[in-house]
Amino acid sequence: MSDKVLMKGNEAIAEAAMRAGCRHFFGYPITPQTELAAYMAKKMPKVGGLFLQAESEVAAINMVYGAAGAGVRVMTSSSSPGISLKQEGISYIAGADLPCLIVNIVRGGPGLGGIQPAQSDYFQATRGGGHGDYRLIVLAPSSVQEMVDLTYLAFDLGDKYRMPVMIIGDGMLGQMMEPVVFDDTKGGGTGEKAWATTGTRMARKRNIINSLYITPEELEKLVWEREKKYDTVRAAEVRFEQYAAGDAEYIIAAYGTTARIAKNAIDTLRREGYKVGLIRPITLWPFPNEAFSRAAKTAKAFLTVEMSTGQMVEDVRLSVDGKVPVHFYGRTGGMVPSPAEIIEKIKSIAGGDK
Amino acid sequence: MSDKVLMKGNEAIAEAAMRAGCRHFFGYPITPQTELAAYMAKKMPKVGGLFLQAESEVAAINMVYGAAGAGVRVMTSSSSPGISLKQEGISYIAGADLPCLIVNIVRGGPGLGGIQPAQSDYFQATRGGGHGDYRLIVLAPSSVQEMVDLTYLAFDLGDKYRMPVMIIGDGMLGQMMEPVVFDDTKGGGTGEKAWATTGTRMARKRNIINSLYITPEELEKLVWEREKKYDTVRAAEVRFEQYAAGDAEYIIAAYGTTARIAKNAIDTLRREGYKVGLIRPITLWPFPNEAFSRAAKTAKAFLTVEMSTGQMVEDVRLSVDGKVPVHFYGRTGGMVPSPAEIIEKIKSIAGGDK
Amino acid sequence: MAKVTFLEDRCKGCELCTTVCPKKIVVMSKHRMNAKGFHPAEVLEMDKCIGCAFCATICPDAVITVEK
Amino acid sequence: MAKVTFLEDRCKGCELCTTVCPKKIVVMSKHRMNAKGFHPAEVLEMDKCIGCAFCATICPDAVITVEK
Amino acid sequence: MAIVFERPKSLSDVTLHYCPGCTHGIIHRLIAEVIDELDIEGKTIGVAPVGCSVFAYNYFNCDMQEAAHGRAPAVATGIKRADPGNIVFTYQGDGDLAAIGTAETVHAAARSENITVIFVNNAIYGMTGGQMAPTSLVGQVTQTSPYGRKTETQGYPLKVCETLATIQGTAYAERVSVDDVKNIKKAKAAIKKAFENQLAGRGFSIVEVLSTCPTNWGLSPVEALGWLRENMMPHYPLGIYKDITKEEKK
Amino acid sequence: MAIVFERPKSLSDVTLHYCPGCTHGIIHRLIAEVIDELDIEGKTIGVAPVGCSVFAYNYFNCDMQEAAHGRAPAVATGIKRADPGNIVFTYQGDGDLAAIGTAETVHAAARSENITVIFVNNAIYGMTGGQMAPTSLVGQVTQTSPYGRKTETQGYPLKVCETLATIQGTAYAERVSVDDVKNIKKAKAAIKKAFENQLAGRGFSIVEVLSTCPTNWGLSPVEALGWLRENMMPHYPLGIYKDITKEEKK
Amino acid sequence: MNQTSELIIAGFGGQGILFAGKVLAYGGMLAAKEVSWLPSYGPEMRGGTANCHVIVSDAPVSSPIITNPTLLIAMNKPSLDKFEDALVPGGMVFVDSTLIDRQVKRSDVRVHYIPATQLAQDMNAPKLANMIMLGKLIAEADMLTYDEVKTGLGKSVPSSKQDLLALNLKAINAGYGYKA
Amino acid sequence: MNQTSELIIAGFGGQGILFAGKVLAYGGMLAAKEVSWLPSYGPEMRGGTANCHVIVSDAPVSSPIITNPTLLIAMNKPSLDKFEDALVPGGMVFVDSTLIDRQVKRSDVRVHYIPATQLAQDMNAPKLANMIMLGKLIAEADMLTYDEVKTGLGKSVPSSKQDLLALNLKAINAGYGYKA
Ligand SMILES: Cc1ncc(C[n+]2csc(CCOP(=O)(O)OP(=O)(O)O)c2C)c(N)n1
Ligand SMILES: Cc1ncc(C[n+]2csc(CCOP(=O)(O)OP(=O)(O)O)c2C)c(N)n1
Ligand code: SF4
Ligand code: SF4
Ligand code: SF4
Ligand code: SF4
Ligand code: SF4
Ligand code: SF4
Ligand SMILES: [Mg+2]
Ligand SMILES: [Mg+2]
Repeated sequence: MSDKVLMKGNEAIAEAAMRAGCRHFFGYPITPQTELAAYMAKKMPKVGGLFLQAESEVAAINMVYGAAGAGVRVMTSSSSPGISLKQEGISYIAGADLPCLIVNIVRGGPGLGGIQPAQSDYFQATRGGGHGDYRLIVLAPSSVQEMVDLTYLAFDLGDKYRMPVMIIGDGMLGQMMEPVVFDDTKGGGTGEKAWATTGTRMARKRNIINSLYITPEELEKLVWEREKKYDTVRAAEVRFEQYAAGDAEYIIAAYGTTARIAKNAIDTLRREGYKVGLIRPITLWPFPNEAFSRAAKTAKAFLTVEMSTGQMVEDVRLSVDGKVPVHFYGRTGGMVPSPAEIIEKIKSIAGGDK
Repeated sequence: MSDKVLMKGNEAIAEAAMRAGCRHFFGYPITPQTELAAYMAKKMPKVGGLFLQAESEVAAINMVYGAAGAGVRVMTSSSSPGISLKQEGISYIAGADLPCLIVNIVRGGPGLGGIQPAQSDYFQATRGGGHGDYRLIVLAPSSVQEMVDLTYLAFDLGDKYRMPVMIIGDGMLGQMMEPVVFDDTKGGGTGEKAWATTGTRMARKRNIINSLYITPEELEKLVWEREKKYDTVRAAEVRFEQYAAGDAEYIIAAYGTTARIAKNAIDTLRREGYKVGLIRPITLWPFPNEAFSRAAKTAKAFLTVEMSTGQMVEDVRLSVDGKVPVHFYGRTGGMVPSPAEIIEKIKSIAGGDK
Repeated sequence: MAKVTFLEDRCKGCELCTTVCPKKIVVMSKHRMNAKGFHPAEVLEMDKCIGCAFCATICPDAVITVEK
Repeated sequence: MAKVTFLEDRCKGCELCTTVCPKKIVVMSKHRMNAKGFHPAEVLEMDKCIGCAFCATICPDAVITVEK
Repeated sequence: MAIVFERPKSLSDVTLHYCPGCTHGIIHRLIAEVIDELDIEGKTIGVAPVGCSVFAYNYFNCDMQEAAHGRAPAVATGIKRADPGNIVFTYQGDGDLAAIGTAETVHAAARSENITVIFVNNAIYGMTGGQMAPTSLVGQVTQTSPYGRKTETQGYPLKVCETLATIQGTAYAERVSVDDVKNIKKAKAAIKKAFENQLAGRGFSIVEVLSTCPTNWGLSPVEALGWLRENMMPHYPLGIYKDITKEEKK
Repeated sequence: MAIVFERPKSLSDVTLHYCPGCTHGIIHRLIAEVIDELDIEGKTIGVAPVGCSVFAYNYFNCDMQEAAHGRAPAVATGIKRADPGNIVFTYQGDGDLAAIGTAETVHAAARSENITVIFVNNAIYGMTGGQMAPTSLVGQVTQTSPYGRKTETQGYPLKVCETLATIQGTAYAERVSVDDVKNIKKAKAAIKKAFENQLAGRGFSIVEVLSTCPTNWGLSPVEALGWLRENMMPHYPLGIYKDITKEEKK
Repeated sequence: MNQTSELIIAGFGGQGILFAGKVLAYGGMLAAKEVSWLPSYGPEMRGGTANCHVIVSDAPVSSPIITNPTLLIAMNKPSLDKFEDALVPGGMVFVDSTLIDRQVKRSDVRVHYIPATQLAQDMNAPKLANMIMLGKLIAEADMLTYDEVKTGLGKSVPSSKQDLLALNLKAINAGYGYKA
Repeated sequence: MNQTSELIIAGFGGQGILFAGKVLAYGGMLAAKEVSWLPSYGPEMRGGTANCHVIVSDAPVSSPIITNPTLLIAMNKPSLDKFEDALVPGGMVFVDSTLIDRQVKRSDVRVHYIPATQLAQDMNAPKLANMIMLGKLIAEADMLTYDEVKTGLGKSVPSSKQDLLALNLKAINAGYGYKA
């Protein structure tokens, strides 16, 4: 364990990635992920690692593809418009079963939008903004410490399942400072990747990194096999936090920044006697369906709070499957909901019912 | 009304677009939409229109942005990987409230994948593969005639609501020939677009095409206003077809190519005494939620059939909202399900129950 | 006879204009501050101005109008 | 003395080899067809071959081996 | 007394958001002056980039479009092809034009799109806080080259005019500077020529303008002009790199 | 008797899928010969493009990656940076390299990525059925220029070597052809040099190979070689456009 | 029940498989029937196999994909191998016996052997084996009449190429009249 | 209930707002408390307004966004205008009276006026008005002790800049000891 230090979320991800053995970063500047790249630019050369500013997000994600295919731990980071540009590349990475870390510090959209915090890329992250049947593991930290912990985890999961992992944050998480501790027992690197293009050294059959399967039978087989892998991930890697949820009659669903605000609201509501709790998905994919469907047996209603016009709410509805009402409260375009707004919303849902 | 002619789906879209007053096409070659662009290349110069082969899909969609902003009816077409590359541009078009037509002749994915028919870009089309809160109107023809009719409609809806419209097909629909009739009373063009950048002629205030709103309050306001527009579209523009659905105990949900195959299966099943019907969404967004939730009151179960590992099935589940089971049968990677497979699946769901 | 006028509230105090005046008459006001909080440029010895418009030409904020 | 051998089933009958042989001894077989359905190239007057390997150099399908 | 210099009509009457002394402002004004002189405001459509000049759409009185980062030449192509009678210009930074927008730039030139491109080279990404640009100089310290741009990992600065001059469709490519009054006048002449070329249907014209970024260079505006002269000009020589009107005459 | 010519070892022992007489096959073999001669198969990683040569990953015995359309130089950058001791080459068509991949190409050159690029210019999009390429000649009839490439709307053919030669990071740029035995030998020498440059750490090397597409040109393979000579060569002169080893000597 | 013909035409690329299908589809359409035409496409477009699915029906066509054809024209051996088993019992298969040296194995289908490639070569029109097969098809099967197909052919051949039309018709006639 | 201080520091860019917050956050962290620090960011990073939210608490911090601060340091007038109303009743506000020429309107909060900018100029350290405000804050409010902040300062200043440390401390002392 290292000392506790105060760090910005963006920098914490960068530091954690390097400690997790990531020595290759390819990116293109964009607000509000700036500090992440700046940190990498400064620190990577000190450990013999590579920070490379690509000519574009498209180039960056394809450099990631190449490096991931060559077997190293590699990452990129960007924000919403830049992540949109990476969609073809991400689909290729998924289609070639390569591990890597993609960080999206989400900003308000669509289009050029704004640079304030948002959660309106949830669909893109969880449904595949790219083409074809594929998934990313999507991790949604809600504190700087969790940004660190999930970064280690991201690389491990990526390597374990040979799939791309996304960490989704927002400008608030990226720019805020909190104390963090780096667990140096974690990370450190790359296991054996027998499939990687490291050069045959005339000692093995050649390796091929590829996503083209011109025979539909072959492509279908592969896609279903991958789907099986996804089922394994669904079974083994769901992560979520419950907060005052045990006896809750009203359950708030929120992740990341909004989950923190929801906690404030819950504290106040509990003090006033409302039985309110929180289920906070940490993995947005795989989504904690069961946690919600279990809670649906006892809760009277759900309230999904998002910084979007309503995206994760669909996953909550799919989990709750009509058993009890699922409400929605959203702010968007860079606006952050306040505890007061959530409190009011819960009260209106509960009626007088404490 | 023009004569009946035999035409490939890809060519029929091109011809219909031109008859609808589209004189600007920007695209980049890709299989299996090839015939569409080839047709445009041949015919556009004859009517004083423009076929321009861009340097990439990214450039093409941004040319579409520019031309749409300048007030003309404009389109692009591509297939899955190319559509992924257009995601940033599509988000910009939606964010600037511009009308245009985007055609996706879907192929197997992810990555380079294959070139056979698939429906695995449903999520991308309906959930926004790009960033931010936005929607496309997504039209899913299942015959060549419908490719024609929906192309006219696409331009009209785009102009009416100032939003991008996507037509989603697949290689089978694109390459097959069927008789079509062009309704020449439709189309013909562009109404007054007072917001377009056509040059002020020193006679009006300048127009600005833009999606940047640096003040979050302003951006949020705009996004919610757009969401209201989307509500109007949800209320007014849902389109679907019912086939033998009136008394059906088992309802198949399928669109495009798979819907046609489902009809074959239904014909056979009906002959055998099974009460099976089809609800075929024509608008994938807005999704015909009500048609499904209404049917859920009488049906015993639903079966969603897709050429994917399961994407539209989520919308069916959201519509049915837990009232009855929603099953799924999918082929993917370019494989097309056969009527026999669907028949078997329905029989296994129905048990002996006819 | 020439005259320069400054749209003073637009001035950002960048000093570029002061470096190009052949007569060295454009100076930064030491004490005055405009609405934006900048010390604006000004010409005290206007009678020396030859109306060359060099100051206006280099001003990035189109602060200066020149008459002659 | 030189010799060329054709991996005949790989030949696609493109005729490029016939155009570069200085001895003009590479010809397309009129009647034989290989497994792919092409009329393969062949050398009938092998004794005239000088082993220059021009034919092999231009063959896009690496059909030809030359010995000398 | 007559007015010998005033704010051009087609520059809107608002305060520019640029940092004090940033020469983006000068370049804006020159464009507006040219639009006024050619009397084309009513048929001009400008395309703003993503970069510090992202708000350019607020600063010109003509119709404007805001393009995605790097895509201004593609957007301009769409606008121009929609109505070839209109005059279309883009205004782009070095990150926008020479990094993410490389393909769009090269192919607008190759197609000889009849548009005018104003390319503001300040050797840095201004808007995002000072990252290395494709045009940053060797050794230049930026946020993403904190130890100075190293050729081994970060390569060599791109010379846009030199490269575009090799493309047949380029009608006109000139590099100018706005570091002093003489150069500003030359810059204006070049910009004017680039618009006149479009009016005459000559095809793709680009004017590269060396510009300052006092904020991210960490210099005062006056020092920044000096840095431009001493460091940028030797690497980016001013002058005409291509001019088909001269070739025509030959 | 000794073998004086045989199939190179690093070319895998399968039938190439190319159309009869397509010179992609010759270029493949030359690369394999060079890999054999330099004895680098075990440390070479190739990058296949999207284009007719998409299956190149099946044809070389070394490790291979299949890149997205146009992104081979970026993918190669990732591979090379992961282990700079390895030898990395890309194999790309003219659509891949000079249209959609323009930015990746230019910036791999600008960074002087220590990689080898084999650029197959056949003036057409082969794989997708014969659309116009950035290198299609003026007047050339293709599926998307059915009335012949017109400069007014479709612009001018790009000369990739000439353009890349203006970029400081380009170590070596040569244009060769495989239309006859003499040129094939020169082509091989150029390819060898491009690999040797990488071994010596000299940076970005590109060899542009004029190649045929009998199928989409609508010609027999033999006629296609003639068309290449008569139409492509005058517009795309063979030769060395940049060679830093020569400049070093000077 | 409605009358529906589901035909697969299969062979090499270059044999005019797709064109033959188009002639039938046009014929059906102009005879006011419902039709669909679906080519196989794929990476092997150049060379390799080609086939197309043609449906002509009195009722609207659901799926254009034919799983179990009622009619099959096989113009090379791999095609016969591939589709023979899929034919419906009682279906009909037309075999180009010049290129296919084996007999049809099924006994529950009607078989017609036509040395179409040979006949075409004899007619000095080696590319028109497809039309000869078509002639035989309409002579034997109840899909479309001779006149309907003739009309379809007229629509399928550009009016600028009238000599081609005559030649095609000659080949259709040859097949129509062919007796083993 | 837990003891939680929620402080907003607000002023111009360039006044060291963010740094002052960081010193406090470090101080809290090293005193084994839970802390968070959140800057405002945006297009107006250069020039314009800046503020930061600092929470120091005995319990884990939920949201780092402060809607109703218990403490406010206002270093220019727009900041006071913006945040005055949000202060909790009984909260405390520190006003740089050199730059803010108006009084605090609320009567349910405690107010401290410090001419920090003036004091800093007098000390020949014009950039350290922020530290003077900090000194006063710890003297009056129950957020962190003098020693805790001193430790926080030590962590916030790079060890290479020890003279800076001394100067900052001097400014903190000046504020700590300031009596109106
Ligand atoms: C797709 C995308 N990538 C990145 C960004 C972030 N971004 C905004 S401006 C900019 C660079 C600006 O630099 P330049 O073009 O040189 O203009 P300057 O600010 O220097 O005038 C970047 C990378 C973005 N908005 N969109
Ligand atoms: C993103 C994307 N766009 C388009 C395509 C379709 N496509 C495949 S190959 C190709 C062009 C091939 O031409 P070229 O690079 O010249 O190679 P050639 O086939 O001529 O050797 C295109 C456009 C694709 N696969 N992916
Ligand atoms: S017009 Fe010329 S002389 Fe007059 S103030 Fe300006 S620069 Fe100086
Ligand atoms: S150049 Fe303009 S903005 Fe700068 S100081 Fe002079 S008047 Fe003010
Ligand atoms: S080796 Fe030379 S002489 Fe012999 S067959 Fe080949 S080309 Fe002719
Ligand atoms: S060049 Fe090769 S493939 Fe072509 S005909 Fe000769 S041997 Fe056959
Ligand atoms: S950051 Fe640089 S380029 Fe941007 S406005 Fe400021 S000085 Fe100008
Ligand atoms: S299509 Fe052209 S480039 Fe492709 S394999 Fe055939 S001949 Fe070669
Ligand atoms: Mg710049
Ligand atoms: Mg090509």
